[in-house]
Amino acid sequence: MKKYFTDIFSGIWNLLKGMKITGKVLVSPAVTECYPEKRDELQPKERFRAELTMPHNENNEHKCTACGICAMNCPNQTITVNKSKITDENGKSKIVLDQYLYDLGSCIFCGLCSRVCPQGAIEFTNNFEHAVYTRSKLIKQLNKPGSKKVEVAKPVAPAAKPASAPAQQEKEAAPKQENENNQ
Amino acid sequence: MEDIKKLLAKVAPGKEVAEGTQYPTIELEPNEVRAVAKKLKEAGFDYLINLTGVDYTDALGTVYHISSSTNKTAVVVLKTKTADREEPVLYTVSDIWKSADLYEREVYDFFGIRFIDHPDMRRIFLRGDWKGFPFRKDYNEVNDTPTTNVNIDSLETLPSITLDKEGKIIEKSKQLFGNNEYVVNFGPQHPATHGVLHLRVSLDGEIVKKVDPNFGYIHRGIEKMCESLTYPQILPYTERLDYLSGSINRHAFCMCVEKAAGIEVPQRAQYIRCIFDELTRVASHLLGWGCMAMDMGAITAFIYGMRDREKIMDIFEENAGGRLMPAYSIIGGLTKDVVPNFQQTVSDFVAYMRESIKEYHTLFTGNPIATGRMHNVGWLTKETAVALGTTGPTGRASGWSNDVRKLAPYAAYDKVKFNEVLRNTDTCKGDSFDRYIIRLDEVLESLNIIEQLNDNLPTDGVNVKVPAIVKLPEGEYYQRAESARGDFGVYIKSDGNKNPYRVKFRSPCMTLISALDPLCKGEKIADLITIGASLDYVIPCADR
Amino acid sequence: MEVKNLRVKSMNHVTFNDNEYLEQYVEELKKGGVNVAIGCLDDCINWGRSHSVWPLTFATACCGIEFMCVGAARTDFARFGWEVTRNSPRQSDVVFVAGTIVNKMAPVLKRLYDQMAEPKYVIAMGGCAISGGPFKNSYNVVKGVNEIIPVDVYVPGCPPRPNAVLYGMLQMERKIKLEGFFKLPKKPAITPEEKVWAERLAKEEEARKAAKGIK
Amino acid sequence: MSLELIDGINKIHTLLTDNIEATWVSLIEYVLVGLGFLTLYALIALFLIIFERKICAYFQCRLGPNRVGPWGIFQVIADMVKILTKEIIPLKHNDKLLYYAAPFIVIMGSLLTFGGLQFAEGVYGVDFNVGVFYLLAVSSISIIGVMLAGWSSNNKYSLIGAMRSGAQVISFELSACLSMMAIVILGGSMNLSALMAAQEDAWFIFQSPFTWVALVIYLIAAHAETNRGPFDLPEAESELTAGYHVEYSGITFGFFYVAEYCNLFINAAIGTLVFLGGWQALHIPGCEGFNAVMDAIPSYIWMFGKTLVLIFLSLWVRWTFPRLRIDQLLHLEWKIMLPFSLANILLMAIWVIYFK
Repeated sequence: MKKYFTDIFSGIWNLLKGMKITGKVLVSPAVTECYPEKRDELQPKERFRAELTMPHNENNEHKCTACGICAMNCPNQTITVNKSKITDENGKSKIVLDQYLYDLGSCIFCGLCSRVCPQGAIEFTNNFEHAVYTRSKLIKQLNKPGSKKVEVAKPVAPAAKPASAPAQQEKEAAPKQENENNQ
Repeated sequence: MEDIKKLLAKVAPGKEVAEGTQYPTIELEPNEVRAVAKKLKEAGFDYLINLTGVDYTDALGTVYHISSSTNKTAVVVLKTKTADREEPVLYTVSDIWKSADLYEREVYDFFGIRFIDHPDMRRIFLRGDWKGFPFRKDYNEVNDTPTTNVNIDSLETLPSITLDKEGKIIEKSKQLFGNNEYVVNFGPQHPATHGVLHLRVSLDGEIVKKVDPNFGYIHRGIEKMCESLTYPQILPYTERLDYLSGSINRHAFCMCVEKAAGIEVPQRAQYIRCIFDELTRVASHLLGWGCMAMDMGAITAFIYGMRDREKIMDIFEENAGGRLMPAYSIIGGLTKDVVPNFQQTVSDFVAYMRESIKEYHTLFTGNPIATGRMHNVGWLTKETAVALGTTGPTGRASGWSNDVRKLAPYAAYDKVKFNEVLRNTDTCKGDSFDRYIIRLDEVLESLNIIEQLNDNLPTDGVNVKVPAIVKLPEGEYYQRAESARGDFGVYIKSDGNKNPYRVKFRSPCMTLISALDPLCKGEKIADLITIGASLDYVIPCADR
Repeated sequence: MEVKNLRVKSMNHVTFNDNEYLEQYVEELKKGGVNVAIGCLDDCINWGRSHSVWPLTFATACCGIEFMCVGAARTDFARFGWEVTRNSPRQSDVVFVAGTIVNKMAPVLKRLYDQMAEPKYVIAMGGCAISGGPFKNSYNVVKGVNEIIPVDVYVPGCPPRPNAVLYGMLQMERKIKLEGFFKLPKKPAITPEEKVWAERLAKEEEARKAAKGIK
Repeated sequence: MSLELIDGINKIHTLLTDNIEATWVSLIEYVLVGLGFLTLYALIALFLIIFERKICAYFQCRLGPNRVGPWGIFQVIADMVKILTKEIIPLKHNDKLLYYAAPFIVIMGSLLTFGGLQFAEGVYGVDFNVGVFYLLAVSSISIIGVMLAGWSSNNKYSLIGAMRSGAQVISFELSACLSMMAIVILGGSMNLSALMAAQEDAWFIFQSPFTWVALVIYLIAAHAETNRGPFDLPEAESELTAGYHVEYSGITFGFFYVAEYCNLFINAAIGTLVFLGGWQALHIPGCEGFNAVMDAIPSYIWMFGKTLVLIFLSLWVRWTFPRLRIDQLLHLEWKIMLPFSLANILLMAIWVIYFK
């Protein structure tokens, strides 16, 4: 009998203690961030990965050599690199980037592509507002129209050469591995 | 190691223990497996960690990883092969280790190996009308997206095979429910199933008579996909298994590859990885706590849990660049070093979280309605827990000490002092309340670990150079890690290529779900929800 | 209603993506003329509908956790009037397809969608729902929910952060505001880009099948 | 203002009786009063919906609706427009008549109760001599609607929900009645106006300590009758998805939704009328100045203010506690609240005999 009453009263007491917690929150300010209202202040942190981009300099030039390592490393074929062989005025043939297609709709933001890029040509930015009505709009061409690969200026060339050497090796390795994948 | 080898020589006389493997391994003929398994069980090896099916191209086979609840660090591996590929059969061990029940169904689903005397040889993940067995190397069937729902008959008829006296296979079948049972579907889309689990529940008024979990509504075939990916490419998929302990899974896979390839990871990276693991665990337990409260109708508690979880998400976002999927560990270390104010943020968070936990206890733990609903509900004894292989907080709530961080320390866990949170085995019944309270205790313990690691962060680098294409030497590798839900395991079988030959993830959640039926029998519908929440399973982890 | 008259509190019209689609959508609706009175009534009804969209609690995988975050205190979707998450499809207006849809789940999702009462909307949240995402090479995954049910808004991300989902919700709001109550709009004809997309998908599929054959 | 309102009503009455035949006058007046009640009913529901959403958001450290209109006050209007234009899905294989009748029965039950309330001094629909009895009787009509809804939907979830609802409402009805009976003993009448008059000097809670016990029991029982958390077993979102109204869509669901909120108001209003002095101002015997100040506040503000406090209390409970299990619920009623209220009646009777 005594237990019956003590149970009831301790129960009520504990319930009231719980209500005190919610009551305290009621009078303290909300933690809600008002997204569209304070849109400018609510940018994600700098490292946040929300979109792959290819930075262009002021001359509309990018660093991509169309080697295709990024496309090869992507776990689910989010990146398509369309390239073509052209012969420049000196008679040298070289590979240039036609289209760098990136499918935002299937990207998993693992960061592998930007990590393996030997040129540092692509990077993730934190603009997250991408919702659209048509799925095809999610396929983005990252190289701007009319853009071309940045020419390495002569004075920097000695420094740049060792850096580009492994890239070239990997470039040769790239088609080989693609063949492997197809088999 | 020597003791175990001696033991193996005793239980399997005449069998040679393979040299140079991670764990003592013996290969057996199919008809020897049961005898050896029984003897091992008698010798104390009562916990079947993992059962993996493998396609050896000439035949199909299974690999058993077995451990013990008493001799916790011991692991033995048994292997067996079927006679052929056309009519592959093996003997079941599901009566020896209860947890083999689901594993064997999984092997049947993936490889088509049928287990003699297994009571329930339904497909577990794929639809009953699925053509072919996808994990076989020669699988090339095309299955279109179906337009009709799963046929109820295929869910309720349990086929099984047995051998007659002459050794011929006899096919049998049994009905799951009787004709007059009141069967209610919970799920696949139901607010309390934590994802897309389909429970078929037989009711007697409010009382649950039988629960039959039906998996596979989120089976994505990750393991099969891994066979065509390189090791760095597999990493993002490990995070998407159990997304609530994503960092831990990724860490486990990285460790497995690093161990196999002989890559030494710098101390700083190890420490930071551990901090991230523990933060992930805290986040996961907070969500688990919130979801449990929400399933019991206290939405406010859920929102408080999420509110504090956001702080962890902020730390992840700031350092790793992702919220739910931080993608921080890579083979050989971390993607980037932490931001300069990392230590400050983390210690602030630890202090804040300690206060919050007190608040949670007042709000929910002390609430007589909540405790009344959790006490004496869903008893899980230690023996059942071991037999079912319900590791992690669920097992520890029943008094089974199974913390991988303690028994096989990895990364920086041997450098910190912490207690394995266990419920007192004498007074403890292993009910829903124990499973609930142990999570909050674990959060506090995790905060201790974080604090210690955070204060002693070494200053060497965060990654080492690894070759552009990672190739593992031929062999089999297994790595255990303590995820938020229990013993997470990575099994890699490599044939020396840049792609693994077979990858298997030991999911802690699948065994948790298998505990639903024994726990819920005789309880009420509302208890089914509470027990499910207290087990805190994540379906995509079970389905993979 | 004209697309440029669409007002969303504290957001500028031009900051939104994919306004071309809405313009095309309005063109489609305007065919055959619009009655002024009906137009006004439409605007009223759409105002109500766009601010009271009750989501179905539907989550299959990781995106479901971020969807919970959207409902939680930090980014509180109750502010938009989306808070009443109903568990019964009959009472909900929008289904967030949050997570991977596999072959076994596909008919279930279809049935859920059929059980919802008109007007009903679908938001594909995250890579898996949009295109199969990480798992698009898997044997068991549906490559985009638009193979099963019509999708209104795609919110990319893996998983999208809560604010990205709010942005998707605002996009949904804008689309609802353009609808005609008395004249249910057809989906706009396939755009050239859509064709390119379909071709690419077919090509990929072929390549995959060919690769399988060789193996 | 209430007196002016009555004045105005009297003027309309004289205007009508001067021009039209008496039977027609009463008919027109019935219709007008009915319409007035319906409008008030709808307005209260709308207000309560937004009130709850805001309050619940603040309990959860959120902001709640704030984008539709200033502070989100037009949110409910948007909801109303939406739900009115939403499709009503016809079901196959169910009992059509009962299925469509159920929401109406639920809303009728709560409207009938609504008509028996007093909103301010002299503002009420009817004044029965058994007012309290009437309120208790008609408020349990809605349970029939709930049961019919659960049965006729041909859905297992809704059937379980309806059965739970039946068990719950019928048992808690008992405590609610018994706790009010204690007040009837104290007030000496079942007529609401008489009860009001008895509370002019001091509200019932200040007249006897046992009224407090009765009040607590009544609040719990009334809360349970509204099927709201922690007593929302019939709906039990995480168990039965939406319980008895799982198959309803559009405005048929809207009826259940509105009735839920109005029942919240009705229960709080009954509690106010019976325990907290209804529209009577707070009077302290002997303090003339204080009493005069209190009297200056209009009676309807007293009424609605006190009701709102009770509603707030109910929301506070709802947004703090987890849901009870069916056995806990029945334990609470039959083993705790029923003995307490029976004892309370006895003690109250003794109190009335010796101290009054």
